Amino acid sequence: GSGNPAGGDSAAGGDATITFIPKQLNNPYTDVVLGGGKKGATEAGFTSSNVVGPLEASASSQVSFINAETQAGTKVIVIAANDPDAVCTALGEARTAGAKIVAFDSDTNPDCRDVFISQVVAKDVALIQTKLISEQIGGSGEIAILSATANATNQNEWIKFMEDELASNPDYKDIKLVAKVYGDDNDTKSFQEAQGLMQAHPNLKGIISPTTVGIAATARYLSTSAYKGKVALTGLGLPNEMRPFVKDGTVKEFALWDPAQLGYVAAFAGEALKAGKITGAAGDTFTAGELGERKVQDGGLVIVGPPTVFNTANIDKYDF
Amino acid sequence: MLASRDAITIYALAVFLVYASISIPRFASPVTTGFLLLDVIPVLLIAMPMTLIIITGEIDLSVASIAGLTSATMGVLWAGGMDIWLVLAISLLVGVVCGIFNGFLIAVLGLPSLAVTIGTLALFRGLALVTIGDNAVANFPKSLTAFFTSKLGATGIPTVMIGVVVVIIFFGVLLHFTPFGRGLFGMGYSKEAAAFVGIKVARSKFWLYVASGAVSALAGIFWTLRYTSARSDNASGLELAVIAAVLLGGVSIFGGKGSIPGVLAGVLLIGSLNYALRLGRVSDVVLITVTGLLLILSVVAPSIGSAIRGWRHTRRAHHNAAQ
Amino acid sequence: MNSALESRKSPNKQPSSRGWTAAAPVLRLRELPVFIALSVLVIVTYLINPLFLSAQGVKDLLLNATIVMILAVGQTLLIITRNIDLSVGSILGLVAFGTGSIFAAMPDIPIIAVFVIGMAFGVVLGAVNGILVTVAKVPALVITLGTLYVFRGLNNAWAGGKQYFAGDRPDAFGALSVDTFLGFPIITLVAVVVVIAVALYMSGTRPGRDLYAIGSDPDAATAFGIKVSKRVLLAFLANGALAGLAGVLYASRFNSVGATTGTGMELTVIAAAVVGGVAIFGGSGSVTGAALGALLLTTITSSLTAVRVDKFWQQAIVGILILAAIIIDRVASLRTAKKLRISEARNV
Amino acid sequence: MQQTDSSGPRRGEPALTLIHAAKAFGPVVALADGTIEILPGEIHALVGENGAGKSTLVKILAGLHRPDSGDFRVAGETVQFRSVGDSKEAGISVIYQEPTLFPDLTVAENIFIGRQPKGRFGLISRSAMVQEAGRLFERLGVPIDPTRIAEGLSIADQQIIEIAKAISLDAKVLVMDEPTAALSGVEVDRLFAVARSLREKGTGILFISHRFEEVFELCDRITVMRDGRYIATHQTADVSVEKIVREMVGRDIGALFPKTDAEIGGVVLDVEQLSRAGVFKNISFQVRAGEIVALAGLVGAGRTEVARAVFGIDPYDAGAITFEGRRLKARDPQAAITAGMGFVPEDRRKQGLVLELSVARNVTLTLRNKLTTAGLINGAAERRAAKDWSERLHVKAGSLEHPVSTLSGGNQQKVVLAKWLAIEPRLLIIDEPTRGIDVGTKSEVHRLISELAGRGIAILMISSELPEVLGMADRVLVMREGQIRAELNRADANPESIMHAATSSAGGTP
Ligand SMILES: Nc1ncnc2c1ncn2[C@@H]1O[C@H](COP(=O)(O)OP(=O)(O)OP(=O)(O)O)[C@@H](O)[C@H]1O
Ligand SMILES: Nc1ncnc2c1ncn2[C@@H]1O[C@H](COP(=O)(O)OP(=O)(O)OP(=O)(O)O)[C@@H](O)[C@H]1O
Ligand SMILES: [Mg+2]
Ligand SMILES: [Mg+2]
Repeated sequence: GSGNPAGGDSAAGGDATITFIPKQLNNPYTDVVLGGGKKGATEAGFTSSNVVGPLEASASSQVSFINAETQAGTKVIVIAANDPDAVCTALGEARTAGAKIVAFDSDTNPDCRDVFISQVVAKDVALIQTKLISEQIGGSGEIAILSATANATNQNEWIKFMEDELASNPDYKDIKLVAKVYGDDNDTKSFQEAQGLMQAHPNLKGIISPTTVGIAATARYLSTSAYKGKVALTGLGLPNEMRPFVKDGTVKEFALWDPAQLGYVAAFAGEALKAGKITGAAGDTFTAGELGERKVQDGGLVIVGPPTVFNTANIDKYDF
Repeated sequence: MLASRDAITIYALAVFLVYASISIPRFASPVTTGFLLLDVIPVLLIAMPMTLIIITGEIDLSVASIAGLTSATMGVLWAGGMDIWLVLAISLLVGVVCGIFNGFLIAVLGLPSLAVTIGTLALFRGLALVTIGDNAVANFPKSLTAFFTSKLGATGIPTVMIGVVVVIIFFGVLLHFTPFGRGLFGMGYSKEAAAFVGIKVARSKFWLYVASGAVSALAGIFWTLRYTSARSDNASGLELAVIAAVLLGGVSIFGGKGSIPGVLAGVLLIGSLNYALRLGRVSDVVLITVTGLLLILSVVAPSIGSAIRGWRHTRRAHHNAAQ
Repeated sequence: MNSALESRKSPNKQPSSRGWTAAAPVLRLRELPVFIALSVLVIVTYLINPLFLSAQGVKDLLLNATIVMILAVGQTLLIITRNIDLSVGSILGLVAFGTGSIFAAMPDIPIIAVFVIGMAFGVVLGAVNGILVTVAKVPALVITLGTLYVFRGLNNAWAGGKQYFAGDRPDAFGALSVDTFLGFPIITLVAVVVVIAVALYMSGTRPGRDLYAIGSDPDAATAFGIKVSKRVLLAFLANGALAGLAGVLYASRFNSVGATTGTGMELTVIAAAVVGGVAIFGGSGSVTGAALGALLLTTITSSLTAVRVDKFWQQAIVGILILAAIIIDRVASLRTAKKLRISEARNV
Repeated sequence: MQQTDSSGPRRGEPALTLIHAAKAFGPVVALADGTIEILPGEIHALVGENGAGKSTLVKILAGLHRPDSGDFRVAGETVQFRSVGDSKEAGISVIYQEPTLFPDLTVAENIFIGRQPKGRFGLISRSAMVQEAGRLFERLGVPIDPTRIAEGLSIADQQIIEIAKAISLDAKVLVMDEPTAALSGVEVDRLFAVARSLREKGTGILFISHRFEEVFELCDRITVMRDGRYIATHQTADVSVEKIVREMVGRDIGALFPKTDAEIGGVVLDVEQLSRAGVFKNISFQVRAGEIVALAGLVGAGRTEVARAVFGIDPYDAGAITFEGRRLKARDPQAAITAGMGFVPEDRRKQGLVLELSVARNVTLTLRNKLTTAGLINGAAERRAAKDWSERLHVKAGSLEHPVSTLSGGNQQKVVLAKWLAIEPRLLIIDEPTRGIDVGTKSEVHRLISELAGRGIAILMISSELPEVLGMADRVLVMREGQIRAELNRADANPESIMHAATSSAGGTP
């Protein structure tokens, strides 16, 4: 754009504001992430932190929120992009107006943000899920993936790593990925997609669902159907949602990182950017409160921590 | 005229703009104009043919799906290496073809538009999925995408508004100042009586759906280039937003009544309310609730008003009779 | 039977008239095409993939249809009276979340009480629509488009990010949508009972017939002395109750209930009614048809998956199906009209 | 069940009285002093010009409108109806001026809606309902299939179903607002027979009609209204038509059928061998400039259908229509209008007018293509045309901006005429020009038609009223069962010759 969209307001100075724009409001996983974010924002010294966002996770729905934040002169925008490109122009305008952009959870196009706070190394997330499913189905048989939306940046990246791994790792040579379906992070849709998988693929041995809504809905379907105990399920889930299914044997093991840490680190990264301590270049380091020092890697990537595997033995220890 | 529903919406818009400019910090600035207008352009565009269609007593629920299909087509063609101008022309044509399809079913076969366009809402969105699948295409020419977010100097008004204004004027003149428009109002009240004065009911409807398809395609193109992202789910759910705005603008869902200025006010009222709430970081929860309440109020208020007048009138009549 | 009448008619007119009389029930059986389509669909799918009609497959088919079926029945009551309720998805969402909240607050509450409370909640929400429509005399489409937003807003405000999961509810409640009776899932039986009861009411009782009259010509109904407002209000209340029932059943069947539960359901429900032969401008159609429409719409999704049709085609095929239903309906009614014209014409 | 003895009319306590009832719609006072008394076992006529407030009074009796003031008694007791249901319960049954059927329901159900006979399990018994309906139609002597849906019935059939519905209610008071407007002689006779037998049983009947023959033939007493006010009540035997007319109009009126001879010019409309399967067959006729051609026949003879096909509303299967020497496009009313044809349809509320649109817009609707400059409508010219034409036809309206639905029937008809005269047609098709129109307006309409003919306009007039046909037409074409059975010159046309052609030979109406 031309000129300075934020008008004279950027000079207001002093007020250090941070705004989180999640994919969608009123989503339990998001709430945990944002809880960590708020905590981090306070500890990092922001005078005010806000959460704004759409009620539905569609590609373009975040843009007008970014615009409003741009105009409000917000110093740091932390965003989980619904679409890597749709938010780019708006983020560009925000940066012109002086805002620092932290992507978290789901990346934007790397040109449009300063850093990306990633849960874990994408490849690690993919590998742990293939490992879990392989263990649960005994190393051979048909499997399927039930993902979120077809465009979800993070899920698609993991799925790519999973496919590569299944193809290249000799341990998995007997495992066949027969289908990829999308539940759109909608409970009902995911539920019915799970159902469809069973019918379309009578020999299905296992399902990977790398999304919290999807894994819970699939678990619900399996636990209420004849397939309970016959078809294995793993993926990324919230312990609080998955507890009954782990206890009733529908799900043996699944994985997730601590979502709160994601928001927490993002807030500190924002503070570091704002203060000019880092620029997002590889090698920059900043302190993320109680989590200690973090380093910016290639491509502006900041890794939060390794995933945890949950099962009957440990699930009661977690509350998120 | 001054108390009609479209006039009320126009007053409401004026009052709200004044209120927001005074009490919401930063609202009164060219930046607002720019962002706000960019946000409302798709609704504004589609609301034009929608107004005419609702005035004839019909409806088109498939508009957002047409926009989505247009977007998907753009993505696939561009990714396939076609010249961008050809891509735009073909995409527009896709919208026109969708409109012809709707128009054929509704005007030629005489099927009920509400039912038909629920069907084509699913069909066109489905075709968008078939076309582009789960891919997204984002690498449109920079010059073009920049143009779609550029502003007219310091006014903050987006450059594309010039085109949008042309569309608005076109439909406004068509509805209010041409024999064709007169015919639409007549049709809206009574198709049979309209046919008797030589109004070509079926043909008029047909062209309205074609226009709706074409304008929805324009909205789809705008959407794709503004957000630099061609996806199958672009603009999904927009149909209800458009209809809400049109109804808020004083158009009667039964047909026969309504005006372009009213609809313009309806769209801008929802748009500016939306933007003001976002500036104030008020949750979207409030926005959808307020939109719903406004819509209900806009139709209920006049009837409450007339009920009160009627009640007063009877009381006076009884009073006089008693004397 | 009506020999008195037939003897009155001129001889050359009698045969064609009689023909029309005899053909009437068949011609007017608007459910027939839906039923045939459904049968063909199920059989073809079964031949391609026998798993489709396995015990679990059948159970899934019926369970999938249950909720849409109940909603379609309620919606049909309204469409027949020339009204509509776009807010059903939002009502369902509110009631479903309400159900979750009740169990969270009172885990030991009897399940039947939850059904009663859920339906009562639905009735209250339906009453908001109904009262606005009948008292203010404004079009239902506008009002319920408004309440679609308002109810959804309330749901978001109430639920926020909170969701209740299957695990938060008693097992017996969840079991309703798992256990079967004679091969039929229990909640499906609930839906079937609802369909039969409402169908009898609509075709066999005076208030039920009044609803058709109202939809056929509301002004004539007023002039004739039918209590239009009262009946329409009752239809809204019934629709609210059914949406409430659907909400409770939703909570029983699905994993989570929260702020967005039921979003976008309205168009599916209306589509089900349309596919089932309910005329969108009132006056004709049946709840049985709507229920079959719901079954057809939900089955087609499952069936396309079962025969592994590319998932991207599924929505397009649903659209084509809806259009086909409308066109079939139109062709049937044109044929009826033509028959009438020929049967009543003199020997010209 | 009726408990009255069948020993003829019984004059006793009034079945119903309405005194000084008033009703206003906003600024329009529809009824200022509605007063009527109906005795059991009498047939009471209510007459008055268009807009006199007759239908408004009927709607008050029906419970559809609540009077603003006045005293209303049924069987001696003061009542206040809150709805039509209350009025029904009080034993009042009403046939409205405009038929109010449910198009999607069967004929039988239309008759019995709300009181369908019940069968097993307390559910409605369809067969009983159809039988009952059959018996009713037998009594009225009309062959209507009770199992068909009401959609697509002719106005006449609709009116008969309304009558069947009303008499089946066994009411104490039967109110009929212009029940005969759409009926022809035979059906009217049947209706009268039924009305008389109801009178025998002690039913009080209120009968509204603009046809004096009917009023004088059927009714015991006559009440006259003018401008929303009660004027007088007479015993039929003691009063003359002239006196009634004077009271209705408040002045003397001119001749009813002021046919003046016009010079007859060249052929304007030439219809050749027009056919449409199941509707009409081999229709050929010509209409010349300045000539009034009447299409006569019984209701249902297919006259309207021919006119609709000529004007391009309906399609036809074979034949040709030539207008001023040029072949006219089928199925294109706009082409007919452009060629110089106008069409005043029989159902003015559904076809002639866009009821919710203003008077002005209705008048200029036919002119919309002419009142333009550079493709855009010229607002000033539009207003001028509307004002000009409504004045020329003496349209009585509060304001030209009011919806045309608020005008009385007669004034609505004038608006229809105005909008067609505004295009300055060379051929005007007028279907039932004076249906439901009072004597005053009627003579105005007749004068207007003959004046148009005098100016060289060709007129094709469809009318079910024999006096109108005989009084106005230069030539009469008589239709029966979709075919033209006779063509009579003015000299040869008389009631006998027309009725003979309209009904004679096998297959005719019984
Ligand atoms: N709903 C209404 N709103 C406004 N004005 C009305 C309404 N109904 C009737 N009127 C007016 O009241 C007056 C009386 O109308 P009404 O229909 O009672 O006349 P009528 O005697 O039945 O005439 P006609 O013989 O033409 O049927 C007319 O001037 C009419 O325009
Ligand atoms: N919409 C329709 N569809 C099929 N048949 C129709 C339709 N309208 C009328 N008809 C039939 O066409 C025939 C002629 O119609 P109609 O009664 O209007 O004739 P008409 O001679 O114009 O009588 P009138 O003008 O006195 O009412 C009737 O048998 C009628 O049943
Ligand atoms: Mg009248
Ligand atoms: Mg006719």
